[in-house]
Amino acid sequence: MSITYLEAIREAQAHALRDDPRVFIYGQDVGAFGGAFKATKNLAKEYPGRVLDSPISEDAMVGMAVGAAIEGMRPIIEMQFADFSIVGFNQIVNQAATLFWRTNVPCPITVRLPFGGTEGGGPFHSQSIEAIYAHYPGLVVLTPATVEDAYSMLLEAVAIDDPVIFCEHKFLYYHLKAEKLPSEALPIGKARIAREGRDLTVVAYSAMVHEALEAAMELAAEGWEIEVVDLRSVKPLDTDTVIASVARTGRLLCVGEAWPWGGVTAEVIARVASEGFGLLDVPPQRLNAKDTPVPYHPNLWMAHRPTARAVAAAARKILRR
Amino acid sequence: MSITYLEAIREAQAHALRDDPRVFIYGQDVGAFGGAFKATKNLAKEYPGRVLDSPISEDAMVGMAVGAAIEGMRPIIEMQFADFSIVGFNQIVNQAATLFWRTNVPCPITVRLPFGGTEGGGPFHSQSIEAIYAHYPGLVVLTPATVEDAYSMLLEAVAIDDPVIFCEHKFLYYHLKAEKLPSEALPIGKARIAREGRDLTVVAYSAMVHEALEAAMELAAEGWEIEVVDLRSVKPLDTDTVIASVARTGRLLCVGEAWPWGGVTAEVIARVASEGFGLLDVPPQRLNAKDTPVPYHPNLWMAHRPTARAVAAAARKILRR
Amino acid sequence: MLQTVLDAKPAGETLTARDTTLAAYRFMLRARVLDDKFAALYRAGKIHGGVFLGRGQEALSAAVGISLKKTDVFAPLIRDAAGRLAFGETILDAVRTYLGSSQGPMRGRDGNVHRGKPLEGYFPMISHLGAMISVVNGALFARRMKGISGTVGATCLGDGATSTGAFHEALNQAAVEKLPLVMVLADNQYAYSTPTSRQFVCDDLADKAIGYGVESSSVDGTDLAACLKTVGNAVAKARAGEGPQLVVAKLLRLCGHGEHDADGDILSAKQSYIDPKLKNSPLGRDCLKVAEEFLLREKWTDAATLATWRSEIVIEIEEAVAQVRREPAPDPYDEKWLAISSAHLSEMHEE
Amino acid sequence: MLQTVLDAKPAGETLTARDTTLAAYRFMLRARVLDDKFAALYRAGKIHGGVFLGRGQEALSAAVGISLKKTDVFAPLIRDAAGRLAFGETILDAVRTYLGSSQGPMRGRDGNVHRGKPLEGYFPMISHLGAMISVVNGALFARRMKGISGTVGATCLGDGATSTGAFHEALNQAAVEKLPLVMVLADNQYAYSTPTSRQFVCDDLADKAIGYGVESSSVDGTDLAACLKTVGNAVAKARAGEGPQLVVAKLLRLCGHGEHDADGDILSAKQSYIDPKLKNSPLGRDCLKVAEEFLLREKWTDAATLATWRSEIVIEIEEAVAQVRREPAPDPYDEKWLAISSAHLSEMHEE
Ligand SMILES: Cc1ncc(C[n+]2csc(CCOP(=O)(O)OP(=O)(O)O)c2C)c(N)n1
Ligand SMILES: Cc1ncc(C[n+]2csc(CCOP(=O)(O)OP(=O)(O)O)c2C)c(N)n1
Ligand SMILES: [Mg+2]
Ligand SMILES: [Mg+2]
Repeated sequence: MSITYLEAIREAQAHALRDDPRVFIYGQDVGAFGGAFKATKNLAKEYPGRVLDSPISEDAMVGMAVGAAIEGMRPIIEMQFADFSIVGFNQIVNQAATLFWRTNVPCPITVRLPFGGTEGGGPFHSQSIEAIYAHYPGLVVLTPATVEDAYSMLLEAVAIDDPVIFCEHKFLYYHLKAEKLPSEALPIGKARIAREGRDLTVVAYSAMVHEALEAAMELAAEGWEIEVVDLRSVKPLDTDTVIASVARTGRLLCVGEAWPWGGVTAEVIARVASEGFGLLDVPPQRLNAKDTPVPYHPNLWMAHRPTARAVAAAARKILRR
Repeated sequence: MSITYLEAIREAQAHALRDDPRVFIYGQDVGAFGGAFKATKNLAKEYPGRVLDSPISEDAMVGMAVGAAIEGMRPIIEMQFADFSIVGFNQIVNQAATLFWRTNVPCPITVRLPFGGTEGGGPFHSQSIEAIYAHYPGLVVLTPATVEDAYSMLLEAVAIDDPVIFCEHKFLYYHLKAEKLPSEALPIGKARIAREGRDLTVVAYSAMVHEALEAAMELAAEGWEIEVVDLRSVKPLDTDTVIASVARTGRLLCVGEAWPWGGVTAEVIARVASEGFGLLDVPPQRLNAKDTPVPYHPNLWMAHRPTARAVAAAARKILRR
Repeated sequence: MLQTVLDAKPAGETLTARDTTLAAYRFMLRARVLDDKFAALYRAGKIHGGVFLGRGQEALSAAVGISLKKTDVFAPLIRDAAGRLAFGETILDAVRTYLGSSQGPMRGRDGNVHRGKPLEGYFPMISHLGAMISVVNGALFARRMKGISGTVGATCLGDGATSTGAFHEALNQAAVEKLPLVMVLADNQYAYSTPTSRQFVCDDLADKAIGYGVESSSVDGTDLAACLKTVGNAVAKARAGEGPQLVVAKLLRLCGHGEHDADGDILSAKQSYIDPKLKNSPLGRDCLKVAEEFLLREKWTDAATLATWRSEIVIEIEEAVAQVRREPAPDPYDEKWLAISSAHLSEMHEE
Repeated sequence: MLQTVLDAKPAGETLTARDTTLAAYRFMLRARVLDDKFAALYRAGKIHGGVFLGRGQEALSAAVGISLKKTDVFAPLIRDAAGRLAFGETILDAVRTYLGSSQGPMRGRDGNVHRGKPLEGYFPMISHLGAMISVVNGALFARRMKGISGTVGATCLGDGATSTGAFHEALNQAAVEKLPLVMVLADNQYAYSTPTSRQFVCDDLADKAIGYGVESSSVDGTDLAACLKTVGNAVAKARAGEGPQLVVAKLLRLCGHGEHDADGDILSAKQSYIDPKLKNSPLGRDCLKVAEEFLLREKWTDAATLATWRSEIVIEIEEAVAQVRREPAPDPYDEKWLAISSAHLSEMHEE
């Protein structure tokens, strides 16, 4: 048996629906159809009345989740694409994210964002917008990079009492596979050393973890030992694990698929520079997507996003200093 | 004669309306009433048909500006408070910001955001959200700190061919005064040395420039010479001027009124760490608002945002290293 | 909630129109006196930030609050002091929130009209207009899922807020889900300074109901008895499972948009942006006076009693203000600066 | 635009219903053949990303495009190949965009249905449903400010998109400004897989017009002649200054939501989520066949001519595809990676 990243997401939701009567799923086409990506396949049939098609109303979708959460439910909202969550942005950042702080009443909602670039996705079906959610107080922002994390972190997302932005990478949906679902997992908030090494720390998250790992293999052939840190969660961000890694390697490259200004890479480097300055032997560097919309044509897209080759090239520059 | 920051904004708009028939203003209550803050006072009378009340429809307000811009106009959109621009966010970041890159047709709109904290403003009338706009490609994000800049940068915002997010700080509206309007100005994209010093560089923008300057005075009494850099524009961000200052001082504190995660301070520190690492004698630090919504009660608000005292305290820690 | 007022009444006795109207009137009066107090405190510089009154809208607002049960859901807006009190809010909590007391439901974190107690079905508005409606939908939806029936959710909105996308999405959502939502629109002719002609074109906001496939009713918002009847009917229909109900009341705002807005106060401004014709039209009647006249005409009460009620309320409010003034202000050092409830997941940025 | 097709016609001669219908039919046919080609290219793996067809909606779409003038504004959506061609788009530009050619209007930066030429009044959609309407409003508003009269702006939308806040705000905005907007709603019974029962509750989407105070008309979207008449009237009214016009057409999507959506294709799927009753109802008629039968019945053309037209179009499209295949793909090294036009203000992040 083998299970994909996408199937893991479906399984986690099935699991949550089975174990917790407070859970329901609401989103466009998530019902009988099973969702644009089939992440809710058969769930409407298996859990009648608990997996519901919504109108094309992202603002009202999130607002309704907040109201249901106040009433003790644990709604999961599926956005058809992360990019469309922007029309529900207000309810997420101003309604859901402020509820606990203002009223002491927690807001346990999970908003699933199928995000990130794929071939031919173009400017509005490719965005990586974790940073704008992480900027606001009151949200937990998760970016699983593996099948196991997709499963366990989604389960945990539903279980915790706060609004979670669950960024699931469309590029990983089908081609990332695991043998089986995990029975235990690192808790949310802990980063993972995806590969050990002593020459350079590459911090990445979501799909970029795989580009980093591929680059690490390439560089291994050249004799370099690259440590890859998979952040898993970008808010909270596990600064300790990153700094501990930098303490070992003295060198830092941070890789993100999002736009450069104020992205995860800026936050990571700012923290390491402030809190682990003395550990750095050379200037920390970052590698991001280019500062333009995500292009449609694969030629452009491959140049727009960091690839293993680009990661390796950036790493070499740091290693040679 | 003396002129306030708010009056400078009104004057800049009057000037733009007078000199450029393509300019018009659209926003809630901007017409006969002159706007919630009176930033368009008398303009509807002076420029009939060109200063229009909009419905409470932020999405459509921005969309209409984009359409008018395609037709060669230079719309200025007033958001009643920056916080409400979030319901127009999609049209700003996905429509206006992508137009030029997708079609080669520029999108000269100016979106005015009365932003930042004031006493009793509370969670939804106080936000500093420059970072989420700066994160998206395709926008210019301005944060004038002085009466002169409020005037000249708004004029320049209207003149340039791209969408500009003009963040005007409500806290500066009334109490910041200048003798007269400037006849020349630094161009957008250039930071300004607001005070010279050789012991520490404090980078700030908008209202925080004044907290930084006050802290610098306080520290001057203790014998420290603080250099204060006023960014003026957070996108583009004038890394050169910041790094040149750090080259002189060897120490960096970056102050922002926004939330910490991925804010301007993260971006500045990440850049200096990457590009000016060797110039830093001690770890660069940042000081931001706390990572919660902006509180209503002044006691809480004063602790939530960086004040001159907090800047001075943070500076002392760096200076003593 | 009517029940709260009439607790003294022997169980089993049915409520007469007289009881209800008197109870509603008293909430109106409490709200008016409370609002006046907030205005006075504002002028005295004792309130941080804005003050928003419901003057002229108390009849409608009280009718909403009184038509609901304790177990219902209510998301009021900026002009709903009367409805809030009628739904069960205490004067003390209102004052605490305006004065930022640490003892209030918002603990100084939020203020003025941004107050509520979510777990009691009393939802605290965020400022973004229209944003509360879908939250009420969610609560109603959840109750249905949990098998709780007979709940109604009411929410109030102004004419201007009908132009928001949030209003549209949420009213449509309620219709699609056939939720027991009562959406009460106070068409007070202006959104801040903007007249309705710049806000919508349909003849009457009630026309909007058609496109959503929901029922609507219109009412003279200055007439308490009419408001009680119309809102009461809408609530009853929603409770009976007949789906969302839109209630549109016509009236006039008899104060500035906020207390900072002197020009918007048709009663006291020399030159107001409010069309004086409206003031002199039936819309411009003061619902509180109209209600008093009605009560006296019906002989349901007398002038002396009205005066007593008012002075009792004044005292109650003065006492509340005095008490709140003695309560501790929030202390930033004691404050838990955590935006999420999962403390182990929150980030502390030490400065 | 009718004019482009009929350029051959001696000036001064008026257009007959026959001319218009034939011209519209030919755009429908071009769109159908073009869409079929895109579907074939998709199946052959030659197209990156999604392919969205207008099968079953060509009559309505062509009617929109043909009713507009070159100087009008048009913001089509995903099912408007016919309308785009009728408004003046070349087959070449459509193919270039789908294949990502650097010579196309979107230069490989955007693709498939996200294409247009803003300066020619042909607005390229962003994906967020409803977002183009206010942009059209803005163009119309600007023209009015500039003193240009007689312009119309048309935009197309599906039933599902009426649930967006953007739709609401923009239609209301057009009404308040009394703009010459023609909003054409293709009620094709589904939004992706979601039936209209989960999207709205009013009997007919045309009911929505009432709440906005705009005029509306309904039409059988499978009937070309009816679409030409209804859309043509709406455009004429808007042009005459009668304010926004809502046109609602009922029809059925005769393809998957996109070409990846096999289950959504009622024509070929074994088991489709589309209700088979709809297929067998009048809504399920193929507008192209209906139009052909009409043209033959009226004797405005004959079967041989129809066949010739089709084969001419097939050749034209094959040639266009062949040509585009020879055009250079975008080259990332040549690309100007600047999101703003003020190059001096852009940030280059060197990596
Ligand atoms: C989305 C949004 N935009 C703008 C505002 C600022 N604002 C607050 S109240 C108001 C006017 C509201 O008018 P209306 O809905 O008619 O209510 P009324 O004040 O008349 O009771 C405006 C524009 C807001 N709160 N939310
Ligand atoms: C705001 C937004 N949410 C979700 C989507 C994803 N999406 C694209 S098309 C579509 C269905 C549209 O249905 P309808 O409006 O009826 O048009 P049709 O496809 O039937 O022509 C959806 C949900 C989107 N494009 N924009
Ligand atoms: Mg109003
Ligand atoms: Mg549809």
